[in-house]
Amino acid sequence: MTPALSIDKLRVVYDDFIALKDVSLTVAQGESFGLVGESGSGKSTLLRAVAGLAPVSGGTIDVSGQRLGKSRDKAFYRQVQMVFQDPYGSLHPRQTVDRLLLEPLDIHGFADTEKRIQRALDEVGLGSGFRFRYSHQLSGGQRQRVAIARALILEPSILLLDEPTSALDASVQAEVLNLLEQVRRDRKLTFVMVSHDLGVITHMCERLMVMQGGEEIERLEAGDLATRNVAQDYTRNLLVASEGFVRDA
Amino acid sequence: MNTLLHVEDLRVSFPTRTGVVEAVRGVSFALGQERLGIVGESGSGKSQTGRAIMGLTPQQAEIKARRLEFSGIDLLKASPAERRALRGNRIAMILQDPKYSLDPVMTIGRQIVETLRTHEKVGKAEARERALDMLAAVQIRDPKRVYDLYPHEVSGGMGQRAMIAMMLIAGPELLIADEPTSALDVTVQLDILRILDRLVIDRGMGLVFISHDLRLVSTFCDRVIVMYAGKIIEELKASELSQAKHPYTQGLLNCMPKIGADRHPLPVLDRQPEWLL
Amino acid sequence: MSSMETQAPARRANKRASAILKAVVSFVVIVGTTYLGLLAVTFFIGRIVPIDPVLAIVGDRAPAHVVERTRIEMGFNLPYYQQFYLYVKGVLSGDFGTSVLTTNPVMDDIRRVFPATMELATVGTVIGAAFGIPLGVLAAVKRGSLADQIVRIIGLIGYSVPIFWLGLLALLVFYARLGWTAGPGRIDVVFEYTFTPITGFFLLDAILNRDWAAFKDIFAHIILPASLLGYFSLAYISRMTRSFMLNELSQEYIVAARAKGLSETRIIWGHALRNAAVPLVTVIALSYAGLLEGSVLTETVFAWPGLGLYITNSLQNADMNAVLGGTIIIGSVFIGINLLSDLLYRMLDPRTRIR
Amino acid sequence: VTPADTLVQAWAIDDTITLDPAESFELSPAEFLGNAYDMLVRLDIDDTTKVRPGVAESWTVSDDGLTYTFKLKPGLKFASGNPITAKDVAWSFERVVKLDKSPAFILTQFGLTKDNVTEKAKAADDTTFVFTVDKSYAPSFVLNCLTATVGAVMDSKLVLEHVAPVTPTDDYKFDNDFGNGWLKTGYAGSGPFKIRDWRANEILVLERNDNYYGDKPALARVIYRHVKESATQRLMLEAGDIDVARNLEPGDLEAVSKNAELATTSAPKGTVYYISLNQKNPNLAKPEVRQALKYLVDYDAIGATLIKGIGEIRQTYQAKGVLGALDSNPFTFDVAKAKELLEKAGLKDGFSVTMDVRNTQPVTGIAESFQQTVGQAGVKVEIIPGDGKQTLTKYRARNHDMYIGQWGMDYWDPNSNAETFTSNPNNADDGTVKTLAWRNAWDVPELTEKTKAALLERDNDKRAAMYKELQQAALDTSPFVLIFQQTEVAGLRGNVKNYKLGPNFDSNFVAPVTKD
Amino acid sequence: MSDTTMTRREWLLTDRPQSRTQARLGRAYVTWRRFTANRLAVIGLGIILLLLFVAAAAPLLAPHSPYIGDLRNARLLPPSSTYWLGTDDQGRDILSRLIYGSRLTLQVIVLVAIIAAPIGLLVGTAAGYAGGWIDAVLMRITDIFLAFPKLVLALAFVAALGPGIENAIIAIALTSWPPYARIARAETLTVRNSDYISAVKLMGASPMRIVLRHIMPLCISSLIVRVTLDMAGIILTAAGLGFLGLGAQPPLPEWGAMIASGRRFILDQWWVAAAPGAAILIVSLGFNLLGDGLRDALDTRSGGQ
Ligand SMILES: Nc1ncnc2c1ncn2[C@@H]1O[C@H](COP(=O)(O)OP(=O)(O)OP(=O)(O)O)[C@@H](O)[C@H]1O
Ligand SMILES: Nc1ncnc2c1ncn2[C@@H]1O[C@H](COP(=O)(O)OP(=O)(O)OP(=O)(O)O)[C@@H](O)[C@H]1O
Ligand SMILES: [Mg+2]
Ligand SMILES: [Mg+2]
Ligand code: NI
Repeated sequence: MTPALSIDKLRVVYDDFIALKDVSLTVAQGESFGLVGESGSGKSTLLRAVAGLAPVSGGTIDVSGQRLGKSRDKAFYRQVQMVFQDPYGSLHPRQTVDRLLLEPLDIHGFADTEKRIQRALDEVGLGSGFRFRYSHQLSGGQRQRVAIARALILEPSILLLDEPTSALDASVQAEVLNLLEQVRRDRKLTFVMVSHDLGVITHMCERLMVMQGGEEIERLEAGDLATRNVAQDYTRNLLVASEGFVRDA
Repeated sequence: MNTLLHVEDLRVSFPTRTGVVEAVRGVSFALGQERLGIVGESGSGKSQTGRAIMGLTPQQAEIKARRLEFSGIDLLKASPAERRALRGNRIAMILQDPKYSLDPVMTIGRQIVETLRTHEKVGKAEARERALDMLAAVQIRDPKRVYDLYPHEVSGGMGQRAMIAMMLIAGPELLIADEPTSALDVTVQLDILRILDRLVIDRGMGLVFISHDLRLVSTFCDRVIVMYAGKIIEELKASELSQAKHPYTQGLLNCMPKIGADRHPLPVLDRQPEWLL
Repeated sequence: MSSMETQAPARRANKRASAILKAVVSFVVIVGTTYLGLLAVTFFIGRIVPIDPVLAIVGDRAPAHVVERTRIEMGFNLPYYQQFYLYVKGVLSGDFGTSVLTTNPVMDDIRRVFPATMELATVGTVIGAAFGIPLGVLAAVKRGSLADQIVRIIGLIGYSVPIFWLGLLALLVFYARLGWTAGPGRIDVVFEYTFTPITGFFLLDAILNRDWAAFKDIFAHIILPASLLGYFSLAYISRMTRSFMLNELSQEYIVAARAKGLSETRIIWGHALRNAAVPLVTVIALSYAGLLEGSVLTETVFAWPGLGLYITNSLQNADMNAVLGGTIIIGSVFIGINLLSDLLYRMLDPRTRIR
Repeated sequence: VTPADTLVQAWAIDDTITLDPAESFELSPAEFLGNAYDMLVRLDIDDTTKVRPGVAESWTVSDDGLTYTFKLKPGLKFASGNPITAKDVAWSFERVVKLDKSPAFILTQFGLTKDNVTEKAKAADDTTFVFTVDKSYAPSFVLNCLTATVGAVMDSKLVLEHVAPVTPTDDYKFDNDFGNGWLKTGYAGSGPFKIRDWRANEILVLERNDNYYGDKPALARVIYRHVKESATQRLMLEAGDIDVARNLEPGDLEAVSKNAELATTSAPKGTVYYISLNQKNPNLAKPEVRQALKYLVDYDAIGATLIKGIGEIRQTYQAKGVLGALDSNPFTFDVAKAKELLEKAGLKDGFSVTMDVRNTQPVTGIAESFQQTVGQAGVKVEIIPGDGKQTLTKYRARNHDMYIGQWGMDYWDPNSNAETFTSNPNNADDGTVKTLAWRNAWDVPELTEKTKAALLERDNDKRAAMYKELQQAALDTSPFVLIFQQTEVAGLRGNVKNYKLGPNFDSNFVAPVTKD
Repeated sequence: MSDTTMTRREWLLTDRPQSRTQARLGRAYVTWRRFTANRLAVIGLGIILLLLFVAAAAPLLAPHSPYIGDLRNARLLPPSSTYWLGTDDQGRDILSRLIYGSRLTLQVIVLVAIIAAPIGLLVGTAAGYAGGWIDAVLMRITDIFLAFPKLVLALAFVAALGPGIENAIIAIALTSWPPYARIARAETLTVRNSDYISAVKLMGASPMRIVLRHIMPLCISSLIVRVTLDMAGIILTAAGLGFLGLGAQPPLPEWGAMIASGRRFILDQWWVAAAPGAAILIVSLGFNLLGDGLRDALDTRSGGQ
């Protein structure tokens, strides 16, 4: 079976700053893959490179066995979608939920827009009552649901998730994570998920990669974290930190 | 333990076009030389509580309290000048995001010196010395260099340390830290907490630590106040957080994914209308 | 969360060099293309203006054969591309040709009239900024108050009152009735024999000559038109100051400054205004450039022998050499001012500074 | 306050583009040159049908009317100190003809060419200058023309020191510019004043010429400041920063005349304002329409308001005071009469037409008034405003319907206006003599002939009668609706004495002016 | 629907709109409420409405003819009971001319706004979004236009098009777009890298679609504000062109032209220029207040809930 996503020696350079240094990774179909690392380590850059939003200057990306070129066509966007970190910044401030969801359908020329919008909203647990609201009339969790609905409406097979819950309260985070898990199960989606919260990553992903300074430093199974079976100091630090504050003796 | 701060029935409300928004609805607590955590979800009124104590609420806001007293000074009756003299000097506040809280066109050193010279009559050279010491105290490795840098030239962690230095240089007795670490990496986060911790221990400072991260607060603070919709719904010792009685606190604790715990789906919070009352 | 890491020194040096190189190249390209554009557009204008340029020199009553001969002498019989070529060639060698109206080389004329305009605009801008900025700050700090409204109205009047109206009124009141200021012109005729301009900026010249009587007279002449122009730039500057200040005052670092216990004065002037100054520089530069070209009416009312009048007058007589010369000078100054304001911007804003 | 020995005048002097008498042809420089240069003969401003001696002491005309002999006053000097000789006069004539600039025709119309000028304008000896014309013109015509600034006597020695070399071409066969380049701003004359300094659109300074042979000016200098706005001039006059304001509009003039500290003076000028009707427009070409429009100007109202003090209603094209000027104002504002005429022309319901109007007062005001009054007879006028040079360009190309403008005399002789209003030698589009009649496509071979004939009539009375006839013909048939003759006015400080405006701009002499 | 008892206001303000129209109306209503809460803005709106009304009902309101005057008897009369604002130098009633002039003023403003603003918007957003050489070229053109003396440029345009008020308007519009382009570009630069634009890109939208449907609507509000602030300037520029014979043709009662012709009488008959001057002041005040109010009302960022 061809992997859903396969990246080889991917390199991204902003001006003269190398944000991603020859990173390789393969994600099987239906798998959920996690990315962790400190701020600025290139996690978002990796996702954005796949989505065609970052300047790739080396390496290759294959999606379902297809090599991607410099520009992405419409067909690509029906396969790969992304959910952004900041629910407040990823929804157009002047558009209703309806309009937001209509846009992708319109671009791809779907006919049964009415039904699809309805279904998408139901799927993310937002009743039709939210359909004609503006983004500022929604809470953070609701916004992230809308973003997920928008990503799902084109029925992609791969979903890129860039810290989808880090801006949300813990209670809301749980709801969104549950929703993501459910759609993944229902639709047999492939996930690539970024988070700086190890708890979230182990909860959601089977495998993960630890990044630092634009490079991979360690590849782990989710279980390794629970058993503290890690090789790198950096990863260990992350683990310790996630436990909370420890007062020195 | 002598009490630094008395807050009794603090209320903060904002008149808006759609009616009055009550951000804080009757908060009471007292604080000594200890670490008091305030937790709660977004919008529960944590920041407004802190700002009301500082006197930094926006002009249009209305502040009421039965008692708002800082080491014997009635803050509500104090003149603006008196409060200004307190701010930065005896009460200080660390803001959430160093990226926005530092003046972008002034060097870090000057911003620190500015606080000092507002409150104390010190010469330029001495002020500089003390600022450098302070930078060193918040564990900045190369204070001389950082002194002359602009905020955009330092990382978030460094910026937050500079912010702390700026707020601590006059040696306040009370520090309000409003989510001082939520913009930072987990590893940096702990460094900062360690600095704050030292200050409380070494200087005998009172600390109000505002956060939405229960795990952090429970491990860092002595006491915790849990807020919901502008009210305190529970107050307890930090170490006893896991035995919290209120279903809201319980729910918050439970819904976080933990390493090693395999709970699919995660339990979610079921809000009850009566919590609002 | 995005990082703000400091860059390694080597990379920074490298980056600085390339940034400077880039800035220089883009400067050259900007100036070059803008000039060429200016030249082409002006030349084109000269051709489409339905005024017979020959008419300006020979007058309405000249016999037909003189008109014809003059046309040929002036090269208007050549095809356009040749005329343009000749023109560009001249300009590149620093020769803007001769003005048919004043018979002087255009460059000489401009050297004479431009300082007059520049002096006026400079004093005007200084006045505008000196009053506009404090008013704008006041309005922002007291947003919604009576003071705010008054500043707004003052500004609006500046926007909507025609300058010739205000100019004449000012002359009537301050010059004719009260006698506080001197009248139209740059200097009294009394000084015609004693005062010799050096730089063309009369105030400066008077100082250089140590001619204090002349200085007094020159000052008395410039103060009224300059205040008038200053008022117009005040209108703009105070408004922009207000909006920049409002923006800065809502920033988080202002809250931080308050938390430090700083006084409001220090917060407003030391922090908010320092930040607002960054975009303000551009605004002031723009308003300065505006005064340079937009003072035709003031110059008419105050009989000020400046560039605005020179260009308009030339234009009305299809004296294209003069128009082109004037336009290019204004364009150059505009580019220069833009550049200068960019530079200042960089100096004031550490974020854009090339270090 | 102005210095005691200086007369300061505020005047719009932006039409000055050269100070070379051989080239200058505009209004303000005419005044400067008239004061700074001397001519062979000068206009007698007390009786403008006569001339008086200038550099020439006396002159005689041969019986065949072809040879004019001028005897120069002895011992005259230029401002430079060089003696004035007949050679200078001859060279001045030669210079004008060879340079062949706009005003040159005033001399070349007497048959001077570049080839024969040295023969026809010649110094017989140091004090005798002989001028030979090609036809036996009316002597008044010849002498009048010589009073124009183009006839200024130039200091040849001085000018020759400043000539610039040029490469001869087919059009210009001489190897130097006769000092034209230098004289644009320079000075080489002998008038009561010398020109010290001219800065375009700013200032012109005249200084007393101590070598002047006649009465020396009382004031050491006269300064003209370029001030355009009437209101500004008035304020400056009231404040005492100028002695004379030259561009006062009616309202300001009235205010000045009411001010006890100030005075006004005025003089009719040889400039007439008219509306012309292009005969290429079929409606305007109808004789009845031409006449009807003459009845549709509210002369009285305009005279009492828009041009009050600055002009006088005049319906004939010769200025008052010129030889043979006809004083006749037959038309009054009469809508009924005009309607009648229009009906006769088959335009009972009126018609629409455009009018090019330059953007200055009082023409704009008159145009607007005209627009209203013709409207009463059903004629719709669309005003096309434009800058002066712009409307002129259109006018000269005969692309207008109606045009409102003014015409100033080229030289103080009836032929100047007669030639332009009532002669049109070749009405073709490429005609070379582009008179006003030509500009309006008014083809009048008979009147053209008559104009020519008047030029050769040597009896002054008969000549005057011929011009009157021409003016009458114009009243009856021409496409020119004459409205008024300009009166030049000046507002004066009370202490300015002997300030008198002349009939022409070159005779606005400032030499006699004194200040108390 | 179950809750038929809902008042109209509740229906508009509900945060669960049932249809696109209701959402749109609700949003408009909120904006309107925010706008009306600003008393000065309402005054501004009132002035503009009054202007519209006066323009529409000019023939009914004007006591005299705006074109026909009595030169002989009624020239330059001071304000009186017959001529409320006095008469001008052709003996025409100034009030009537002002009333009819409101039509021209509106015409000038509206036309300039609908020509200049869209050009500036298009150039600015296109340059800002595209970046690279397109940005460089467009901004170069903008700079050339900015560096050019406005008067020369306007004159050239009018020269090419012929005199008359319409052409003057076009000339003003063509010279006043560059600042708008700069504003739109600056605004575009701040949003072009935002997540919601990235999100639209991720839907596979073409750059054209992104600029037209997603970026432009965001720039419009700041542009509206700027345009309303420029109104007085536009009216006065039109008057300024009138000096060169490029503005309104006589006898059109364009306000700017009225001031221009009234300036000759400023010292003695001040009302001739003062009346249209005051009219311009009031109208531009109206537009300014309206603009400020609109800025506050349209800005969702500052006034979210
Ligand atoms: N458009 C850009 N131009 C220049 N540098 C950029 C750009 N976008 C990102 N970078 C830089 O690339 C590096 C990697 O950024 P990226 O956003 O991928 O980090 P991240 O791991 O997602 O961090 P965070 O946890 O803060 O989201 C950072 O140093 C960042 O400053
Ligand atoms: N200026 C204001 N006008 C109106 N309401 C306000 C204003 N500032 C704050 N509020 C409201 O006050 C309430 C409490 O805000 P506060 O900032 O204290 O929340 P918080 O607990 O600090 O939340 P967070 O974790 O998001 O910082 C919120 O509902 C907020 O909407
Ligand atoms: Mg990221
Ligand atoms: Mg908060
Ligand atoms: Ni003086």
